[in-house]
Amino acid sequence: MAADWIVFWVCAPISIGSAIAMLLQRNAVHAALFLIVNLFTVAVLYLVLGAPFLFAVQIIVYAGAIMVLFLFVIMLLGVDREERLVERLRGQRTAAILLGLGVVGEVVFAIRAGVGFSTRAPAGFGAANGGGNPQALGRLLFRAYFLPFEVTSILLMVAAVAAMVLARRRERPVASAERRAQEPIEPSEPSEPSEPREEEPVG
Amino acid sequence: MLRQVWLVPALPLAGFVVCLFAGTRLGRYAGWLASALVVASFGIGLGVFSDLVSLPDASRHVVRHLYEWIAVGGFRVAVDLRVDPLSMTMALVVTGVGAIIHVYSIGYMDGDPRYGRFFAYMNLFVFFMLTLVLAENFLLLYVGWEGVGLCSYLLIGFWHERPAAASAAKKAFVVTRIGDTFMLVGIALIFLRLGSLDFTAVLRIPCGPGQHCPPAITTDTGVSTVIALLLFAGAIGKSAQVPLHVWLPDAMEGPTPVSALIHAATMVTAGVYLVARTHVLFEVSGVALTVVLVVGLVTALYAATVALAQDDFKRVLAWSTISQLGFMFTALGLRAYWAAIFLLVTHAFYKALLFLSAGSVMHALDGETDLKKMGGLRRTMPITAVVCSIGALALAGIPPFAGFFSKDDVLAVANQSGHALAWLIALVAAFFSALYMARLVFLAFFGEERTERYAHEAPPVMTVPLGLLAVGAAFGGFLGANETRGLLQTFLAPVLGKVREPTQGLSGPALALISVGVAALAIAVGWLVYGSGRIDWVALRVRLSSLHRFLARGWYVDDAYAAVLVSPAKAGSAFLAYVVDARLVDGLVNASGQLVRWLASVGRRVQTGFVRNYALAILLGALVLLVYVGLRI
Amino acid sequence: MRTPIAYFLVASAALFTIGSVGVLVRRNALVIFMSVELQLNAVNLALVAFSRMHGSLDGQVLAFFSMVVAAAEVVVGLAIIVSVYRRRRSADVDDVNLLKW
Amino acid sequence: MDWLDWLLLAARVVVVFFVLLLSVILLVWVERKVVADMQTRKGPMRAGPRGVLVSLADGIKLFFKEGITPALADRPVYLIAPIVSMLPAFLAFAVIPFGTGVTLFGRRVPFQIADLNVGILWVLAMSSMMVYGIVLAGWSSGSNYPLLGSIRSSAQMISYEVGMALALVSVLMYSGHLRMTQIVAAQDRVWNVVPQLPAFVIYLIAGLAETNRPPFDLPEAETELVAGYHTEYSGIKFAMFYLAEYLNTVTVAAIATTLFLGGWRGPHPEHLAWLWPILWFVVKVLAIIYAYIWIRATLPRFRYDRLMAFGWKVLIPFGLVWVLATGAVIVLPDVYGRRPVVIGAAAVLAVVLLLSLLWSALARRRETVEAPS
Repeated sequence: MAADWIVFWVCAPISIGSAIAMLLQRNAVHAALFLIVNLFTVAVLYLVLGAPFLFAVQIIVYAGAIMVLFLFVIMLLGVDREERLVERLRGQRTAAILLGLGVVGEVVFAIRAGVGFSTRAPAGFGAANGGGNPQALGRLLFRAYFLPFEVTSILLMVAAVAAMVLARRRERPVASAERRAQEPIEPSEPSEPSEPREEEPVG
Repeated sequence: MLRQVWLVPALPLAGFVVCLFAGTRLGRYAGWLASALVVASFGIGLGVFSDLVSLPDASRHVVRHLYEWIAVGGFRVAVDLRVDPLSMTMALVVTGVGAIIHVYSIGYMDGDPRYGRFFAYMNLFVFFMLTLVLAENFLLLYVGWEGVGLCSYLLIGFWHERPAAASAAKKAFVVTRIGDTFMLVGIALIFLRLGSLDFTAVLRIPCGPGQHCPPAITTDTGVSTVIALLLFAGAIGKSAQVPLHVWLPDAMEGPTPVSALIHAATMVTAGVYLVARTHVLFEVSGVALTVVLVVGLVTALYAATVALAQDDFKRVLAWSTISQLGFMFTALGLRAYWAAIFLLVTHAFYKALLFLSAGSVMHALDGETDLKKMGGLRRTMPITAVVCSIGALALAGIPPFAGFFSKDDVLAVANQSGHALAWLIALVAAFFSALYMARLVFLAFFGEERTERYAHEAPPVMTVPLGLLAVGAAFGGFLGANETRGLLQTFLAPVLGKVREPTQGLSGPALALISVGVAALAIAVGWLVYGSGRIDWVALRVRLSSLHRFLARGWYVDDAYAAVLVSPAKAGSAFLAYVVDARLVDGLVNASGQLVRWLASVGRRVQTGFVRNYALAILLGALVLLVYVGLRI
Repeated sequence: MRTPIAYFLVASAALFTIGSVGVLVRRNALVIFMSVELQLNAVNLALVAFSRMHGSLDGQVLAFFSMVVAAAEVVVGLAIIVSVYRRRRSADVDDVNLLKW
Repeated sequence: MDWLDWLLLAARVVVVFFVLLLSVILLVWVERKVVADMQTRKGPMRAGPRGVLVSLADGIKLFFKEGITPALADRPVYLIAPIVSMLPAFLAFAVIPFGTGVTLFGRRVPFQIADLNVGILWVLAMSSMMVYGIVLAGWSSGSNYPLLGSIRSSAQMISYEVGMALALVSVLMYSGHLRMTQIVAAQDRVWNVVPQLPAFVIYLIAGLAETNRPPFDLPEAETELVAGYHTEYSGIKFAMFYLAEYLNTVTVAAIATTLFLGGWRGPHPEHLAWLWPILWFVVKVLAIIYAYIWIRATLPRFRYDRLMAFGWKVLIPFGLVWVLATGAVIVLPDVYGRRPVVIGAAAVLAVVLLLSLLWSALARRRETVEAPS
């Protein structure tokens, strides 16, 4: 009974269970919480698989940043707490489940054909991780994968700018504001600043 | 200085760039800058020339490699400049006359809203012309060839607000393009048959028995005839010979300095240069030389007759240019290449002088060009009158002016090489030449004043160039005064071959006497009709109106072209545009559009707008793909 | 390590399937988005497992990139959801079906 | 690893857990006393000698108070939130070495629960987890004030986490290790606080914000938000939040000690060689906590927009420039040799960058003050 065996059999069921629970939750916040649990268990699986760096990154990036952002948006939007799970598209749910089963079957078949269910990882992994996993990963990242790395950084920058542009509320043009200030009588009804304007484009 | 030969074309190019981008900012200085650059180019050309002269006769051709331009498989074209007597003669004419005309333009174009652009184009033209004459291979020559065509187009249409100028520019461009296309085919043929485009490889000079001649040419005169005729077609177009001469008279719509530089002194002589440069090919062919001779003679006579009936100052000069070019081609056809180049040089002087005089007159008369409305200008414009008369005398062939020596050479060669008929035709053409020049001068500068406008002499910036050119027109002939051992003849001998001693025909002095007599007779007739006032030339014109109209309209060649070529082409185009394109092509396009619309109206029902439907489709596709891949394995 | 690699891959497949079913079945845009994240995670797990199996770190690098890209994607996606919500007062993807026919 | 190892590990966990709890109890008393002293008051005096048992009394009181659950609350989340907020503080402590260790039963026992090779990242991960407790508490209470408080708080914590991460990044670049023991080992001659002083300052400021301590205690600004995210909490659940806050303070101080102040390092006699490092560690942690209390007693609370502006426009750019400068100092000698000119030039450049950045940031802030929107 090795430690990784125990950890796998503890984490994998929790992970799948929390994923299913996420799927069935009507409340978006609860769904997010289950997803966080799932992310944590997956992180632990990374640890088992010899990827402590990814373990940390998974927690920092996914659990720490992305999911907080999700919670944030859910709360900010004040989306109705409960979502009715009644399906309106005919046959969608049946088709989805059938297709899902198909995917599982396919992949399991592929794993059996391609990898085999008793294949153990070879012992040579320690050499690849030489000098510590973060260090080895860093060497790989900044040498062989340097260009993708830099490109990714640009992608992140673009995403940040894009998010700011998308989520920003349009300010009213200064000119019209000035005109309004000069006109003593306000002809149109004063619009609520928080109300979404009709001319705002949808992203 | 030989290594710096690249500066000769580079300086005008720099001027073009500067004037194009900073022309408006430079203001009047644009003209001075452009002129200074051309003058500098001329100076460097002189340096190169002196270096070339210091070399021994046999090694007087230097190829300066600039860079590898095209290298595709076995096809190699380099930007090489060729320095030899012929190219240097041409380069010095281009930069020398060009510089004078540039300076003249400073005064002539003063006040034009597109002043900077004008000089940009002029500099560009000089650059392309130098590229043409200095090129070491056919392709680079072709680049210059098309480049000067482009500049000609731009400058003829410089005042493109005037419909006449715009259409003249278009006409010049299209008509010369006909010849250029033949020429390009010829160049391609040269490469196909001879495997190279370099002059040194293609034109081994001299190519006699026992020497290394291009194999295809020595064995196959048919090919060389075809090549020579194709190249000559290009020359016909560029040098406005019959039957592609129709663009040059219309090209007078451009500013007068342009006419002087491009349509008298340099660009139109490119055809002469081309034939002289490739005369080896023509000689191997033989037939091609005859064609050149015939075309030259026909053009010389035909254009001289037409020039007699023109009322427009510049058009007289334009037809005269065509005629003079005909004389040059006659010389080429008679294998007297040096004579052609000699005539080219002197013609550059006196024709540029005549055009600039015309410009001076127009400058004084607010753009008036109609000879009927001039007269007696010698009193108000003495300098112009004197220099114009010098140019006219030079053209007419009165000694000691330049034209006498050069034209006399052509006539002498015709006589002494046994082409008596050619000699007679040329003599008649020379008679008409002297006659129309006499008519021009007497109508414009003598007699009574027929204009109310206040005429005045041009500023020094214009008269000084006129004076310079007048000196050239007056004394340029001494360059080749000695028929067999003149300066020019000996200088050009390494390229164009030695002047052959006459073996038959009349003796030199006798021929000179005959041609001077003919010219004097023509001038006397001209004085009698137009200068003496004893004959009412207006009445004469009315009496001979049908003949006059026939001549004035250039023997109706243009009208014939319009009827035979242009109208059917227009009708055909209209048919294609309004019937074939509108009905058939558009119909096909519209039909396919309709089909797509119909298909789309059926297929778009798939687009439900529900994201989750799309996601379902994606997953389904992925699944199918997986199954496919799984089955493949 | 005693656990066969295939177990991790099966777990990954299961997670991926749950994620895809979530995308297909749920209507709340945010939950759909979370399901997409679940799918990405499943793929990452598979990548890390493969990395272990082949004894090289390339799989981990790929998983790393996938995480970074997922972060970028979430930022933009959430911004889009927010602006759609502002306009339509709803986060239901079935309400945003203007892009049809 | 046999059963003895497991046992020793469990023992360490238990000891650390209880020591931390105890330290919180002590810390509450210390803080009240120190603040009182700074304000020339006496502070709590009744429970125990000089009121030393006051926090114990508080704890007992809270323990026996009725736990109220609001009717609109999302019950499971409402219950989980306090626990979630406590966990990361404990977990982050797991990687901190608080002594050299002893030899027991013939094997080496380090004074550290787990020496992860991604130690710093673990710290970062746990500090990013701290947000959850607050967010969930605010949302699950089903009340407006807690929700506002939690949203404010999470925005603040996420923002300052970036600055904190930058400070940590420069430290790990400088020492070249992610493992805590190695970072401590690398400080055997000079503590990181000397070459990494700006990073230390950044870390301390960001730590203040991360732990919601004054002057960054916006989430629970009573005057604006009643009591922030834990308005609806009472009894034992409130105690947990309270505990978590002080635990966070201790953890932040311990991390600062480990990363910047040489951890357990300090001159000590050979006698009882295992004990002195622990004492040194405690002294350093207490010093930092004392500084925090001092700041609390001195500075007024920030306005919210100023807080965010400071985080994004001053702290993060500053941290970025510092990371850049650190990288330059590390790499330049490799590239150009140890030429002092190069390094000096890089240093001057960095200083100029820093100054220009600060100047522009301050200038912008002055503008906003002059023209209120």
